[in-house]
Amino acid sequence: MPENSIETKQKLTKSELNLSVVMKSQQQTEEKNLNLKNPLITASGTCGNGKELADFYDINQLGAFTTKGITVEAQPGNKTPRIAETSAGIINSIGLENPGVESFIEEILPETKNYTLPILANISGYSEQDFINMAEKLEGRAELAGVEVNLSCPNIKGGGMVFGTDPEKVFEITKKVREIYSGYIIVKLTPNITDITKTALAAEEAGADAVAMINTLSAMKIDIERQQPLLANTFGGLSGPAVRPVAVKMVYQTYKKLEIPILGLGGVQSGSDVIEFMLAGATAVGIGTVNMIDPAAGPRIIEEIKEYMLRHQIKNLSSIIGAAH
Amino acid sequence: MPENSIETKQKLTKSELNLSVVMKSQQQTEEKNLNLKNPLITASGTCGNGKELADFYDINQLGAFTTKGITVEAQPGNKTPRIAETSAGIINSIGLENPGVESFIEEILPETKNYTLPILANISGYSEQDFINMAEKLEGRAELAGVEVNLSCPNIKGGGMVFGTDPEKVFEITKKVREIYSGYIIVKLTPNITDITKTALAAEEAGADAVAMINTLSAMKIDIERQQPLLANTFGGLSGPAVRPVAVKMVYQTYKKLEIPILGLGGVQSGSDVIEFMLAGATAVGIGTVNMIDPAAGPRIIEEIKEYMLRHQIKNLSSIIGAAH
Amino acid sequence: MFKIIANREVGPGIFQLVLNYDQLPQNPKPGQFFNIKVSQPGSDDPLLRRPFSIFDFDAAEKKVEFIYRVVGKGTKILSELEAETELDVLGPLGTPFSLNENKGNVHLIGGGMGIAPLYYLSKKLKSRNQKVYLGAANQAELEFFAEKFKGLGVELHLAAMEEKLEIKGSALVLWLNYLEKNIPDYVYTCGPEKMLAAVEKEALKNNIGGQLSVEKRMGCGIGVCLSCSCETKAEDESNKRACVEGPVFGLGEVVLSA
Amino acid sequence: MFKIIANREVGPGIFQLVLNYDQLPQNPKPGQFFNIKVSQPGSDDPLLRRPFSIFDFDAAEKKVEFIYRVVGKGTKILSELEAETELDVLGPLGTPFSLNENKGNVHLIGGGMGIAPLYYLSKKLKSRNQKVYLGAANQAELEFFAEKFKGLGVELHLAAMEEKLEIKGSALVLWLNYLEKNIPDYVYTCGPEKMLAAVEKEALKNNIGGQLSVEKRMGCGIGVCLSCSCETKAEDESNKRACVEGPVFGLGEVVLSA
Ligand SMILES: Cc1cc2nc3c(=O)[nH]c(=O)nc-3n(C[C@H](O)[C@H](O)[C@H](O)COP(=O)(O)OP(=O)(O)OC[C@H]3O[C@@H](n4cnc5c(N)ncnc54)[C@H](O)[C@@H]3O)c2cc1C
Ligand SMILES: Cc1cc2nc3c(=O)[nH]c(=O)nc-3n(C[C@H](O)[C@H](O)[C@H](O)COP(=O)(O)OP(=O)(O)OC[C@H]3O[C@@H](n4cnc5c(N)ncnc54)[C@H](O)[C@@H]3O)c2cc1C
Ligand SMILES: Cc1cc2nc3c(=O)[nH]c(=O)nc-3n(C[C@H](O)[C@H](O)[C@H](O)COP(=O)(O)O)c2cc1C
Ligand SMILES: Cc1cc2nc3c(=O)[nH]c(=O)nc-3n(C[C@H](O)[C@H](O)[C@H](O)COP(=O)(O)O)c2cc1C
Ligand code: FES
Ligand code: FES
Repeated sequence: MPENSIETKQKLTKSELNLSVVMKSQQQTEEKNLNLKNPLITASGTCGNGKELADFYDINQLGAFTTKGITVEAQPGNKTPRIAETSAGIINSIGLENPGVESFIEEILPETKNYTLPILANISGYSEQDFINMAEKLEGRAELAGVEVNLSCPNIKGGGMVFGTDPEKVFEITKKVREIYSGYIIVKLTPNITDITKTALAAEEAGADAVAMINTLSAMKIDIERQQPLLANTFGGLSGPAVRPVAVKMVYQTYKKLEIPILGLGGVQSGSDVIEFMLAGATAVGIGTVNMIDPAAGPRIIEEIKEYMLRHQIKNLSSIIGAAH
Repeated sequence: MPENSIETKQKLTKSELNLSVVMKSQQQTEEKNLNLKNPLITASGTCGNGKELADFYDINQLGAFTTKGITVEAQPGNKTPRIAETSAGIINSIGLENPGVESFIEEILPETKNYTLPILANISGYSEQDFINMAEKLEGRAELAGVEVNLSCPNIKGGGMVFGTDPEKVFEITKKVREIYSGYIIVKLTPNITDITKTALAAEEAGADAVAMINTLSAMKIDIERQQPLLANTFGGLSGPAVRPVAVKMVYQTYKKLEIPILGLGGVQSGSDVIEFMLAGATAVGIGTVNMIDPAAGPRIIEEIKEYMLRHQIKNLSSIIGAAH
Repeated sequence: MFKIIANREVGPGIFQLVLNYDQLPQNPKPGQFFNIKVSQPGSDDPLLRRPFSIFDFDAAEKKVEFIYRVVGKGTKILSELEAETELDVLGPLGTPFSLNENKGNVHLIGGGMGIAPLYYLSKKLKSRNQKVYLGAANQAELEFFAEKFKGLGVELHLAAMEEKLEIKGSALVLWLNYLEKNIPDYVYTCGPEKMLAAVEKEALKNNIGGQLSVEKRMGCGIGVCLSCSCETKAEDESNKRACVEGPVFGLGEVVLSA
Repeated sequence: MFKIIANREVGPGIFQLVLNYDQLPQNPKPGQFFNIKVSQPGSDDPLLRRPFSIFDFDAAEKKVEFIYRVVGKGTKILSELEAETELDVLGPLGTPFSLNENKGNVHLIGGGMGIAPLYYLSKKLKSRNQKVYLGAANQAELEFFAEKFKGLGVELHLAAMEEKLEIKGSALVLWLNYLEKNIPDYVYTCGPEKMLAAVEKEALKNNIGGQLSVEKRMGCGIGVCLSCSCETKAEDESNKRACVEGPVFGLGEVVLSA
């Protein structure tokens, strides 16, 4: 009986578990890989720049940290209300409030010097040139392990279409950034698209080391008492558990088509959700909205992952990547 | 003070409220319009063929009834499990289980003869010809007020791409059905697309009387204990409150671009949600998943709409269509 | 309106839920189920109701009982609800066991939580010439059920997978052990689908009639969504819904995954 | 761990929530808030916490109190939770009122639920030379607050919009009526943003210092999401977060929508 044979086998203990994952680089050279002690990466915009979480736990316990999105110039962000709650989700329209890339380099980066985990800078632009400018400014910054290129912004000069909805634009921007920036490049894709595998492939072809999916789903809420959109900005992006089934599907669907690793995210609340994304094919998993609700989510989720590994007697977490295929 | 002036004004009572809406036809002739005593239309596939709800209330209280999707040939549907629960949502992959259009005409349509509300037949096809066949069979059927053309199926002969993701296909199929079918035609659009206004406009140009949005979002769930997709069919469609913010946004975004009316749906649970869709621009509102949880949702929602109308002293519900713009 | 009067652990992770009701559309019959909403009124998560078979019913006291195992989100939440909490409950739903009063020697075979509907069935069967075969992971999971069935005065046989009771093994193996010397007129069974398939196969081989109750993932529980479709064995028959034509089916009626 | 010890209606749709706690990272100060999760453990809806200002606090009894109005989904659910329920609560959060001990004559102006934080503030202010101006829709909404403030022995003035108390009108109008003959050294105010803007304008005109507490829709309450950004009036200053640098700001510090 299988039950018996499992019982008599030597059982793994917590200390033997290996949660580390490697996000390989396209160059396939070891020193360019992103080595994470566990798959958890903070999602941009949901963890400030890290110090706010220090009251709750040491963020060095995580796999990597992604900063709040930065732009070339300082941005005041959108008018408030910037957030609306929906069923099992939130819609945000923060509007990339940030001090601009120069202040980021001068003020925020130095604050990360005590972090021992890899830091990723999330960069957003309204034109191709914006991305080029930021890549130039960030190139060679030793504090950073890499950049996450957020393609969910409208292309202001190109008629307002979101860069990430056009595989050609994804290719062009990725290629430009790749030519300039030598660190790890993650291209973050938008789910507001007919076929996300096309933009994922475009990013891969253009030299991205990894893709991140998903950014938020375009959404809105109406204040029915005032009979107008609740968010000052009318539209916003939906995140949280509501979107997880869409995100998992996109990761699953992309996994077999891509050589480069996937950072999966969207709605992760627990260790089980991280496992779900990894089974779908994610090498690393982002935690976003959950930090807003449970600031100590990081270490809790790590514990939950360990419990799953013990229950299934999985020694190396990386062994389950893509295992649901 | 405004408070006083409201108090002294004659207050509306429940019996004075007018919930009726008119879904105009493209021909703009009155006899071709779809007149609904209230905006509630059952969403295809979530209310069987009506008789199951009879234990709970008289469905003639609703605006209109949409039948379970039918196809040319009988379909056994997908293997089970066909349903997975997610946060505030469900993923279904029923797979269009139905007895085929001929049995539909012979067995199901006669059962609707006691209904006094308009009946819409939801038709799905795997090729253009399928839609043509069904339009021919259903043309002239007096039991039907119209058809709802479900474009969320894969185009089997055209490489498996979903019809509704391609504006040209939407145009072609709508046009073909329009040429054959003289009743009211609603074209039901998929949200799994970069820009739903393009398919909505294509449907309008091709002669649709109205568009319905949204069908389900492509999604999946993984059973992490068995490490495989939970649904036998791997992928399914997400519905329920989780998707409402996406649906409302699509209705809002389409409203100003379109002349024809919109049937808005996705995640409606309450009267407030119906109001939200109408403020966004929907003339009628579909109720789907909610019927599976609360079989008596129809009359409850109608009551909730009336309470809102009383609170806001709205005499004609149709006056709020698009009012959040 | 339904109100919790008791919700207590009666085995490891196994709870007894006792509800009081105002009124019911009809008195529930063995094999039927109720569909219970476990979320807070106003909350959209968990969204779906949870189906549970009737374990016991008392019309005089307006009481209906369930036995459930905590397996996921919904049952976890349910297990934390306190007495006095009001619940939104639909039922009774589904097609019950038919009691086949004319059958003399009846076997009931239940595995795991599949035991739950058999208790009310056993109580309602006229014939006391019943032999009941129950199996679960261990003694602790069976204890509560065993006590209850003992109270009915039926012949009771118990098996557990993890420790030796009558045997160490499943309800199925237990029943098969007895079957040779003891062929029943009729069987009723509920439990894991594999077990149902094996019981069905054995019964049909021995020309024993009977019924089984299946557990299918349900959307609505009222027949509108076709989530619970069961393929039928007869070629000319279309699918049957576990929530309306089932959950009780005749042996050989629907396709089971063995 | 926090546990409900009382959750009772003290006015029309207005509830008093009393929680017991094991331990707090620090004793809360007036003007700070707690962020309360109202969903069942394991449920994802409602997803966000709900922020409530501290109405009262008792370190000896390990008790913290809130007064809240039922306005939507979250407060509705909260209002239905029973004593003994355990709650997931974060706090105290945010920047408190500074007590400015050297100010002699102090006015507190509160509108609607904005009255809640002023009670604990009033209690903590050293100076008893306080004049308190409270306004709400009607007497019933004010009653509970009035009793509590009376217990503090401060000078109390009440106004309601729907019926005449001292006046028929808002807390603002009430305060303005008194202001001419009675210029304070310092004001504290909380309530609708329009009221805050008017108090601020009047105070600045009269060279009165003071502080106000704003209500902004919050995502996290801990400073990570920038949902609650407030534009500042100083040109060279960047936005301030209502949940970290606020909810209490100095008069003239942030832009209010009048
Ligand atoms: C007709 C019928 C009668 C049942 N009677 C009993 C009973 O008396 N006692 C008992 O302990 N269990 C019974 N079950 C199983 C019980 O419904 C599930 O264990 C329960 O729904 C699990 O909910 P969850 O939220 O804890 O699990 P989750 O896995 O979180 O649930 C997710 C979804 O899957 C569904 N689901 C999960 N497991 C099952 C399952 N085994 N069968 C059907 N749906 C499932 C849930 O209903 C929900 O929709 C019955 C099932 C059916 C169909
Ligand atoms: C710092 C602070 C202190 C507060 N103190 C109190 C208090 O002591 N007593 C009291 O009755 N209310 C107080 N409020 C307002 C209270 O938080 C809201 O009334 C409550 O969150 C509404 O929740 P809901 O789910 O019932 O409403 P919904 O409208 O269903 O909530 C939807 C979302 O909007 C947010 N929201 C809705 N209304 C408000 C609002 N007025 N302010 C901020 N967020 C809102 C909710 O938190 C939630 O995220 C305070 C708000 C803040 C920011
Ligand atoms: C408040 C908020 C701010 C965000 N800001 C950014 C941002 O600056 N750059 C970016 O690429 N994504 C941003 N996102 C998207 C998240 O990083 C993430 O992709 C998304 O929220 C889905 O994950 P989640 O469901 O775990 O939150 C933001 C999300 C939220 C909720
Ligand atoms: C169980 C189920 C079956 C469905 N079957 C159909 C169908 O046959 N044809 C169709 O056009 N849409 C079908 N839909 C989609 C719904 O009609 C509706 O567009 C969608 O569920 C969103 O609305 P809701 O969130 O109110 O359910 C189905 C949805 C569900 C949940
Ligand atoms: S569960 Fe919906 S038809 Fe059976
Ligand atoms: S609410 Fe998130 S920063 Fe203030």
